[in-house]
Amino acid sequence: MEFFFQQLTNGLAVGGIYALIALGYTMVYGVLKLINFAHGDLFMIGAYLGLTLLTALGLADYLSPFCVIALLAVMVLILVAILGVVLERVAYRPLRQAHRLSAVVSALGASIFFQNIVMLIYGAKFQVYPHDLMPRTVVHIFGMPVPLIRILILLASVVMMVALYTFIQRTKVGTAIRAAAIDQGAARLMGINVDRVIALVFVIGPALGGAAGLMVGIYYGQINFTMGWIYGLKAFTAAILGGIGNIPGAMVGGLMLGLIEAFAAAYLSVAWKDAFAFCVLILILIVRPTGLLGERVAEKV
Amino acid sequence: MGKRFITGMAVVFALLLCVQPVMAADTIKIGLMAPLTGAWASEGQDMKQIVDLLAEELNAKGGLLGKKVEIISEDDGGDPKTAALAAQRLSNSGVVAVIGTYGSSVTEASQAIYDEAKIMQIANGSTAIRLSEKGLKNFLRTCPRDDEQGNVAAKTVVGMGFKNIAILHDNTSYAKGLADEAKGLLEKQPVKIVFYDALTPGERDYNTILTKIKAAKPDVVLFTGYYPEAGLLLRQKMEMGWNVPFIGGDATNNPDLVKIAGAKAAEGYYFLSPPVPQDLDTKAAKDFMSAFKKKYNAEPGSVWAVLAGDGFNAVAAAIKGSGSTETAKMVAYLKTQLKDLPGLTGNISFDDKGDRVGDLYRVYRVDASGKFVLQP
Amino acid sequence: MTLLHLENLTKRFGGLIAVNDVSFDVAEGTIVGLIGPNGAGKTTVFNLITGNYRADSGKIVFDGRLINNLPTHKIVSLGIARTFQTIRLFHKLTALENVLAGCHCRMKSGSVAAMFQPPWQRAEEKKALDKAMGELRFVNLETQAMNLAENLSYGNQRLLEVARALATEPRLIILDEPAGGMNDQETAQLIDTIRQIQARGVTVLLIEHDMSLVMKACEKIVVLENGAKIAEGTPPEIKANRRVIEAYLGTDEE
Amino acid sequence: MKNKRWIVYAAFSLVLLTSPAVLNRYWIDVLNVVGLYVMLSLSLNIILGHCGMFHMGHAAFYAVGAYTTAILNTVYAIPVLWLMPLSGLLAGLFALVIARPIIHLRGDYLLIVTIGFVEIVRIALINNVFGITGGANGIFGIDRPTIFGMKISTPGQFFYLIWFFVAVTIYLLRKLEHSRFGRALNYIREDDVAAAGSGIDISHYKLIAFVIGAVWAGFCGTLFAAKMTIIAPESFNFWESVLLFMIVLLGGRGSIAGVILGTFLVIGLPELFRQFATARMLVFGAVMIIMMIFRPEGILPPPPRTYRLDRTAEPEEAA
Repeated sequence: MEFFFQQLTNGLAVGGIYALIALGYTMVYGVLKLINFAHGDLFMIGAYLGLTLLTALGLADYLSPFCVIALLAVMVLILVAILGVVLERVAYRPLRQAHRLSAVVSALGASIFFQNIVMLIYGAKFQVYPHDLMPRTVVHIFGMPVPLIRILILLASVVMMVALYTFIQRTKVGTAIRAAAIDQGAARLMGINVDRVIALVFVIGPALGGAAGLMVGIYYGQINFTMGWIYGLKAFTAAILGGIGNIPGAMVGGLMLGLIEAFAAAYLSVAWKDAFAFCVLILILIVRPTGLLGERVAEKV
Repeated sequence: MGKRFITGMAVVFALLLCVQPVMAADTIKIGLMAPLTGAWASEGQDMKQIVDLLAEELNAKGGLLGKKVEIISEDDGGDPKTAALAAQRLSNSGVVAVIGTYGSSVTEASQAIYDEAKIMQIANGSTAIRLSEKGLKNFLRTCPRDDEQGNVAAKTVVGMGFKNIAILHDNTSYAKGLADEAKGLLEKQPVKIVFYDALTPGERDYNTILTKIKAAKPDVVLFTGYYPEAGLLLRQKMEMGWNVPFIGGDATNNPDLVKIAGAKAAEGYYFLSPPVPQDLDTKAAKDFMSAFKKKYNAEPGSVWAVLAGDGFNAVAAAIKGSGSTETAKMVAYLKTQLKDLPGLTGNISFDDKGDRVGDLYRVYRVDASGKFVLQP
Repeated sequence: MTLLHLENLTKRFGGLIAVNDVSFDVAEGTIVGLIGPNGAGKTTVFNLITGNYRADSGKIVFDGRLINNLPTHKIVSLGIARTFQTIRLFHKLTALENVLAGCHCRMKSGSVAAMFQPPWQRAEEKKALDKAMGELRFVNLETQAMNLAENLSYGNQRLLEVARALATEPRLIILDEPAGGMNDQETAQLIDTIRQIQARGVTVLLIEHDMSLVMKACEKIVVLENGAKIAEGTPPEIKANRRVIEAYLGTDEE
Repeated sequence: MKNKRWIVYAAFSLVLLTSPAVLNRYWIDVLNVVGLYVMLSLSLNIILGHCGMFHMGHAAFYAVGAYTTAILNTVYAIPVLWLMPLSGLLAGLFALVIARPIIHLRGDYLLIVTIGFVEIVRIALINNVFGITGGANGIFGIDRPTIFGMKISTPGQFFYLIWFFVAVTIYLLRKLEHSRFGRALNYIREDDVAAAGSGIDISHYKLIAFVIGAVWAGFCGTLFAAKMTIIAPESFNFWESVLLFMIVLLGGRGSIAGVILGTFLVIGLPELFRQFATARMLVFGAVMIIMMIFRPEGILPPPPRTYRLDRTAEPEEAA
């Protein structure tokens, strides 16, 4: 039983990160119907920027760990958001009227570009966050040791998800985003500045990705330029699993994917866990073609 | 649209023609095939740095046979298909020998091409047994084979008195080969293999696997994969509060291992590896270390990249020793006449199959400050 | 003789009853109109007949055969063709190819025949081509054959949809607001075309808001309101029906 | 105008066919790889370009073909080229089985499912499924093909073998495009509801498109195995599928000429950019974005089909 709970927390920790990246995917997808394949790389850049700022500013020397992380998070969020907006301007906006898949190729191009530019700047070697950045506190839940940072990561994911959801559902800007997601043309006629909405989405989505990158950097320590591709694919899977375009769906999908992987590894085979996760995904989509929480869109004839 | 098609094609062809390599005859060209991009870019770029440095030094001393040495490096992307193209490209660039490459399947994709072009190939990181069992005359390698390391690993584990052993690999050709070798040998010993499975390289969170291994209650874990994962495993193992000893293969012999794991988590980690220049008392090794530090202001990374350097040394010795750049003469010299060439990883000799001779493997332990200490 | 028979047809979307216990018959060779205020469930009835939606209960019988649960393409090959309220042409393809789509279900050649093109396949292609051109001529669009569908005028796009439907060699053609977006002259021509379709022996069922068209063209009219049938009869009967007038004009009590 | 186009194609073919005489082995081999990818991309083009299904797992079918050839050749010593039909057939069968339950999925959901399949296949290959795939090592020692007793081994010989199959592919797929079948796929791509309303059995055609694409990918697998003599799982990863996906979109969905040109660019450019060394993929990524921005519908979108009409004069094509 302890084994089960241990694996449960393992799965939740991994799933929390997936969920956080999936949120960004889902935001962009919801409004633009674009699979932003460069999203994983923005996540990776977030991790690198965090490390660069940390070492360049030497914050850790005179601030408490939590202040450092908060400060870092703010800076990384802003920088990655700027990058996201630039990405949208350069690579996606010219393709807004084109076929959906044209923008996907552009996104893949951007992904290759980001990976390689990071490799050229930082080198191909693994980069490492300082180990003493976070106090390695372990708390005991029902007698089970759980590193505090894991709880914090999961908490951060949930908080961001809830904040985002509230923002989208309750605020005027959120309403504008939802309107643009349903029908850009109609939204424009209602006086919504769709360009601004899209820019905003490209602020929020990448910023969330960047935050996830920073978390991964701080928690796991080791980062490299190809990590965006792997996490990106997992997060995309998670977003689809939950129903892409749906914010709680991204959260549910992320956590579920993490749990599926953990339990597949724990009770079946570690080597086959990804294959198993994909099998579950396929089965779920066969039964629910638009994901767990995705709306079933009846084709209007 | 016809016009557009032809313009497009014309542009492509024009570009193709512009970049044809220009041949020059006054240098001795040596090829380096390395993963300069892709997942193993870090290793490949180290390989290039080291070989470039050695070539520079050699040229400063007057080169070979009165000519300067020129290194022509090609990216194999760490992928067999790209490697086949890189091999064709090198075969056409007039190189007398090729150093490389890293992954076994990548090397394999290039072997036939060099063989047909009659170019000597000295691989540096490809440890799969079969590479030298095919009877290819012009293939050699500076790295030891999986069976040798498997043997050493099994002996070490048994020698340390462990009874319940967990084996973890990462499903790469190299790690799986080593894990299989070790498993096969250990099964004949009075020990029990309590866990055997593979992790997925490139991930960050291995808690799930560690939890599972822990439940199998081993007294030692043999991890045959690479340093990025080894570092994470050590670090997450410590965070779990689990104190089982880890033994790794030579793919974990990289200073970055300690950087990733942290000195505290890495302390007590054992691994097997050919000696790195840092640990050798020979002049060749010491000179190399100081030159490398001077030029790149860093320590060389993995032992594999250093073995590419030894590949270069072997090529240079072959040309000097046989007084020729003919493949047959160079290969014959390396396989029959060369004895104990002082290299960066100890003395170099080759057997008839082109494999490196000698007990290369040493056992290392990471000490409290994160240094790799050669065990007696 | 009854060609199409609807019996107690019901369709719900969540809590909303879009079609409520609707029954009516369409006799072979006639032109029947289906009218009603917006949201009355007319298009839903069409979608049920053509298999785009599945009925929750009730029967749809075409030529003596129950077609409730058949997929759309089967229904088309049995002889029911349709046009769409919001024009659904293949915009990036030529007008000719749009009509060829209709010929599809009367052809046989598959992928292998396509690659090796035996004589029978070529003969079939030629026949289809002739037929498609014939249907384009029928709706006076033969000069537009090689133009992309998206470049046609709105009225012509509607006609192209009719031609595509006719190319399936239907026994019943279902037109969903065929005059929508047409001017008076085009509408007059459309009535002509609908009569010609009838003259070819094809039964016509249509939804239309243009009352003058419906009254002029149809022999029988079925009126829906809130998903339920409220009247059925000849144009003069419908014109005189109190419930229909209330449905269209609203009652004082509301 | 139509004649002019044929002159261009004939001239291009002539240049291509004579190129081994002037190119060195490296560039011939680049052309060989391009040839293989042309065939692969054209097979994906049926699914993605013509039928409009978002399929990002084509490497899975390619892998089935390559492994079929490799296993049967190395174990039973069956000549490589004889295995081509069987490899195609098995790949097609595999496609039939996996595509049946997922064919109704829309757009991006289909995309992730196909990615899922290619990953499952790769993981299965790496884990040495059924003990026959050789795990991460893959399978080595595949025979070179022989034709009439002549062993095909040099890049030049492979050039003609591969491009012969490319030519056959182009010929057959062109016919396929200009047929009831090809049109049906386009109708489905443009508007599946209207296609069904015109009497087209959508899921049947989608499935057949998948199977034909897979059969062709299986053929390519045989050629690939014969060319490389060693195959390993990493040759069939997700990235390979992405590459094919990009080729079709970059070249122009549903356009044979476009897909060929797209292959030359996507496979050829990284080779050209070798002079940028470690920056070559960076340049490649940037070029990708730029090309898409300037030609969002692909470099050579397909021209409308032309038909010989009896009574009207032969219509001019619109492009």
